[in-house]
Amino acid sequence: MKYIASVDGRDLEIDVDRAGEVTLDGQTLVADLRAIGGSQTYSLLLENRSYELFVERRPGGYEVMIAGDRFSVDVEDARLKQLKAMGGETHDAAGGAVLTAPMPGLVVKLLVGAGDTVEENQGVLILEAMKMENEIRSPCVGLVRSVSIVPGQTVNQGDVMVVIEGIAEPTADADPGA
Amino acid sequence: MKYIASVDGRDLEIDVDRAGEVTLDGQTLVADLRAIGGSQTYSLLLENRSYELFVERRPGGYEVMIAGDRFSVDVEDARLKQLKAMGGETHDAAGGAVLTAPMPGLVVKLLVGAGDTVEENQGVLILEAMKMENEIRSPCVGLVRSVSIVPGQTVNQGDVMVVIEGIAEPTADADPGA
Amino acid sequence: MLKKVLIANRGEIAVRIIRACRELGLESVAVYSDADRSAMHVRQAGEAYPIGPAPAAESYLRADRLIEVALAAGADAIHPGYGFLSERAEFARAVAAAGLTFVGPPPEAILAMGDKVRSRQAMIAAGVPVVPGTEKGLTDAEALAAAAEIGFPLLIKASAGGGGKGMRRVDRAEDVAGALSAARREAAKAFGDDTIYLEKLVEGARHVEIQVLADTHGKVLHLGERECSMQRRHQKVLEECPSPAVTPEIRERMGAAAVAAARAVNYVSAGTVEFLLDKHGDFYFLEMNTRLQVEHPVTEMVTGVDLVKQMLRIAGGRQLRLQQSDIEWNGHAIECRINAEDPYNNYLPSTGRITGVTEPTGPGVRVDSAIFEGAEVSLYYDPMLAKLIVSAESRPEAILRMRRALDEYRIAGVKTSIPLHQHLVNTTQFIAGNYDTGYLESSFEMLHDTDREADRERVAAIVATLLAHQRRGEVINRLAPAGGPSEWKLSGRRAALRRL
Amino acid sequence: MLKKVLIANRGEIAVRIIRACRELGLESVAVYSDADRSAMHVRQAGEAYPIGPAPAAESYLRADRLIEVALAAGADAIHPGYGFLSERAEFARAVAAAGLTFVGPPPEAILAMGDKVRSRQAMIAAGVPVVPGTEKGLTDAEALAAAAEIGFPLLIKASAGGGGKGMRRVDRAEDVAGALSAARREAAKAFGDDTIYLEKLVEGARHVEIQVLADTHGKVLHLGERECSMQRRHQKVLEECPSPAVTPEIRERMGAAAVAAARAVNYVSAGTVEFLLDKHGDFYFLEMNTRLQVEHPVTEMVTGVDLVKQMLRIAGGRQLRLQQSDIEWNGHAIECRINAEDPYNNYLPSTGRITGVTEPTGPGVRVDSAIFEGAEVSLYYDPMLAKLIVSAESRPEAILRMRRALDEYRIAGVKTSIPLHQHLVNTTQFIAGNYDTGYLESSFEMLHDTDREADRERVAAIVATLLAHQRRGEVINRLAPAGGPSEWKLSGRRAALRRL
Repeated sequence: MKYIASVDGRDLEIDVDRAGEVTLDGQTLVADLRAIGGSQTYSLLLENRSYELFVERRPGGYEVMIAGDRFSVDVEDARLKQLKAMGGETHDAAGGAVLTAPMPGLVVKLLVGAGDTVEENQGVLILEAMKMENEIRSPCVGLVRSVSIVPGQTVNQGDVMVVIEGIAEPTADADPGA
Repeated sequence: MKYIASVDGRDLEIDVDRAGEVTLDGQTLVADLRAIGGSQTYSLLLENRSYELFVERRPGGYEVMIAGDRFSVDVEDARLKQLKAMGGETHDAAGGAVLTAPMPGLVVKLLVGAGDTVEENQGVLILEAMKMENEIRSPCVGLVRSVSIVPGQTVNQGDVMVVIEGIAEPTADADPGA
Repeated sequence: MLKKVLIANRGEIAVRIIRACRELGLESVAVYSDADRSAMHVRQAGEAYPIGPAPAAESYLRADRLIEVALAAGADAIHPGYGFLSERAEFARAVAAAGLTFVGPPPEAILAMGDKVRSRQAMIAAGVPVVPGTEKGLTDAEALAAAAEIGFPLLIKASAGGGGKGMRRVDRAEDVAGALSAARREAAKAFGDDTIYLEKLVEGARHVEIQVLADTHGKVLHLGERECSMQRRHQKVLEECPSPAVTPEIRERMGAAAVAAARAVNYVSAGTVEFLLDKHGDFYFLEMNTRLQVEHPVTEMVTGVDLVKQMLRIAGGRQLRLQQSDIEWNGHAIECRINAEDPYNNYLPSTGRITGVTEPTGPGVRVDSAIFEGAEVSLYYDPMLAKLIVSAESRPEAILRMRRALDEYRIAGVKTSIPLHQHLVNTTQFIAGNYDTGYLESSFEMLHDTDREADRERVAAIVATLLAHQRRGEVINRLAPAGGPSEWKLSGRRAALRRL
Repeated sequence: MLKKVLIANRGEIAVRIIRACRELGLESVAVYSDADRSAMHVRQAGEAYPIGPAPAAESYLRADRLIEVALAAGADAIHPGYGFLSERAEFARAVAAAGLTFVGPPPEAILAMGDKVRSRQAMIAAGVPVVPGTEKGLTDAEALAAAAEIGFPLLIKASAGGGGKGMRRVDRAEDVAGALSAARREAAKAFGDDTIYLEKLVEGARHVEIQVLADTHGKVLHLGERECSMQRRHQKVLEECPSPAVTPEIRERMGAAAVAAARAVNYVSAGTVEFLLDKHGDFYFLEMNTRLQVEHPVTEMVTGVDLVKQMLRIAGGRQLRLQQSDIEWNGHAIECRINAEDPYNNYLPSTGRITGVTEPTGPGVRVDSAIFEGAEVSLYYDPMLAKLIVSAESRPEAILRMRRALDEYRIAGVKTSIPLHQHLVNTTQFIAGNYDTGYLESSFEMLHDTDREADRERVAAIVATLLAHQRRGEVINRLAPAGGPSEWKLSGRRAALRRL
């Protein structure tokens, strides 16, 4: 069974075998993965090297923590991905961003308005929570399409605050087995 | 709702109110009990006195640990218990004992045979487990009715090993509100 | 001696104080807001009383209720912890007026040190060196003029402030006006007082503080310094004892200055005198924290003195049995503050339910914490979840121990600053002990590093793929359990492993 | 110096050694039986290899496999921990023959101390005092005659023994024959060797042991004593450092004897010389444990020396930098061994899955453990789950801290000896430091005590009733959340509370 695992944008082709072996970059490795005690902790022995991992599922993939390093991994069936790439779809990630409230809080200040263009990492608004002011930044270059909040408003976790229209780029084709 | 809680043989009548109050010995006490994080830990505030408890359910009641002291509590509906007592039933506890293996192990030695009389606390057999020999004792005065194991035999947790027939005593009537 | 102490606080510091009470045979009384019924401090105390809704202003800051509960519970003392009411002179006064003992300094000492302008004057009078700056509340016009005189960079600070609130750095003359109004707004909101003053920013300076202990019989000791320069947004992130920048000679001078500062305000109890230390070994008084400090454990681990027990003994009228010459500094201690925030995402606060905790332990490791599986992290209170403290024979050994302890620490359910610390303790600046108060914000980044990262990236990809594979309903049959030689004789596969 | 160490053990001691490796920057290699794939030591090590089925004889005792794995993994050393192969001279020899470093003493030292009869002769030659008794393996007839000569009570001991195996107390001449055959049977089963000897039982004696450290350059130090008299079935239950019975003068004499004992066998690494100490301050050599001891942490906490790191450094050929005069004993430490057993039910072993763990922490508390939520406690291995160690400025403070720490410790899923310790540290004998090796078994009971118990009995009844009530489907509506004065103004109910 072949998969494309995309780690922070880099694609790896991984073949999972029924016998607990994985093949990556032409190397076949013995992998023994165990969940520990019902929590999100896992123990991996990969060719006898021991890793303890902490994994959270999210739509489309997993957040994997290994002793202080966090990796965001999207996993797709390799054949499906290839079919999509051949169809010439634009990459989802370039489609813009919907900024939702990462925690309940109070909107202190808006730094942009609808119609403004924003750079990647540019501050969009200030949200106060847990006694701290937090700057919410744009994850991409884009155009502010809508602003659904006003300063002084209380927001709950997940509330949509600002929608940014990204600049669409054609996707880089999946490069299996790179 | 009235209950009889029997703690290590002593009966207490406890009235539980819908509003989180309990009445015991004519005193009405405010009791706030909370389960902590899905484990068997509970927090009780009883008239603002704070207790952390560890509770295990067993048939007929609970094992309650409070900072190093363990109490075995049987709880019965007070009316049912009274009805039973009026019917002149003999007390269950006097009916004898079925000695089951408390853990998996190896039967090293039998100290009694069928037909023997045993005292309370008298050794019945030796079970080896976890590198130690453990003496299994009789919880009551009685007559050994059957022995279902032989030395050298491996037993699993819960296996019946010896059945002791107790000497029946008439039950002491429940003494509500003592 | 005291008999029963009400702890007017929550979280790890309430637990810390309850532990000290238990170890002294004192009864403890917890208080809790509606959000905290199942909190650790409620469960560990002897008694616990509700004091109001979740917002601190309606519970932990309600001085009247706290005193009423203390009286109803038969407590004879109140320990305020840190934060909340700990540095409010009027609270200390109300506690005393109710016939209770305040476990802390006299109200006059809190007042004298609580106002930055007044405390500065007192320090100048006591011969304690201070940072160049203005001396009292200024109008905007006065501030503009003074700023030009002091030069840049400078800091605008709130007189009533603390914890970085109402503080602004100004680098250019044209930014003074804007920063002034922002600082005043923040100060007014936080403290109900928009009085401000200016101070020269001593660049490249370290934030070094001295722990003092004073009893009611006139004895004042210092317990050496803590290095607190690792800061973000003026919030301490990591502390150590001793400071890599402090020599025994500096410690002696700084300790003497701290004792003079405490004596100048007739200080009693544990307190901390904060200094800026420059490259030349000169130091300047910043402020005195008239309470127990978050980072007190590093001093405890190096001196062997239990500061909270000492506070309680002092509050009970006991004489300090220690002499200055008894205080020794053995080995090295480091504390990492573990906050509910995401260092990978601009330190955004993280809230939610803790679904699992594994704390590091073993030799030389201490965790001061109040979290547990099932605990709710809300936005009502401080985001600090726990403190991880290690001690060892030397600073290099303490750093290695901290790395190992951080690697063992797992908190599930919320994002935490553990990864920040894991990166931080591996930076060359930290390892060299060569960092100032600007380092963390201006020079540090959560950089992914080369080889180790490449290995881990592959591991992350493999794990995610295996989990996705499992979710598709494919059963992964692990290798048959060991028993034959093939499972443990893996030398044939070493080549593949080496390349990984 | 070493680079990569295989740990030929499991459980808390494997974790302890892995931690030391990490703190020294050494790579660590774990081994595991089929029962231990998810064990803590496997997850914390850098690499892990399966070595066979669950029974120790087929995994952790397979010297051949351990060495093979060490070679395959590229390790340059093997640390045996305690138990298992740690005191097998032939294993140490095989490790060396494979070109690996054995982290422990030379095989000759293990051999010399491993046989009780031989070690006794060596000690007599070295001028170390020994307990009156026979000197070599005896026939039953010889033993009967010698018993009459030595007098009663006496002990029959296995020459190859350890941990109480094959040991029998005999109080009357007519019991000698039966005890002899039982001891031989047990010794034969445990060690494959039924050689026995007799020893006078020094009644009312304390079991006090001295920690030694010796490097490969001829330096031998002692790190003072541990008090280990709190025993059940010859198994240590609780240890402290220093011993309440040892004066500085006794420590010096005993330390010198321990150093002489170590020198007599050209000892290298960490080791422990056990003595019986009688009421008059006289002591007798019992045996030397040629390995790391379970209770080593109490010495670490009082001296500040990390014994496992020292063992690894010594194995790497380093010189001990410490001098005897550097060794200081600051404060007091106590260790409680937490076993999976039921102290309320004749100490029956308890097995099962750990469903929850909350470890005590905070100032002065250390937990050496390998359990976690989800861990299986099986009957294959030692029932010790963890060790709880506290240190404080003085013995009374350490006792109070241990009480507090035990109260905080929660292990769900299996029964543990925590309640035993909670009772033990409250007995007058322990508090007075007045206990010998017979105390725990002959004079201690898990007594329920009076007032506190009556209160707790009522609380237990109330909790059980509330839970039963909830199970009946009755919803217990708690008091409305705080907000009005009625919830926190509870003085009107104080009378009821006081009587509770």
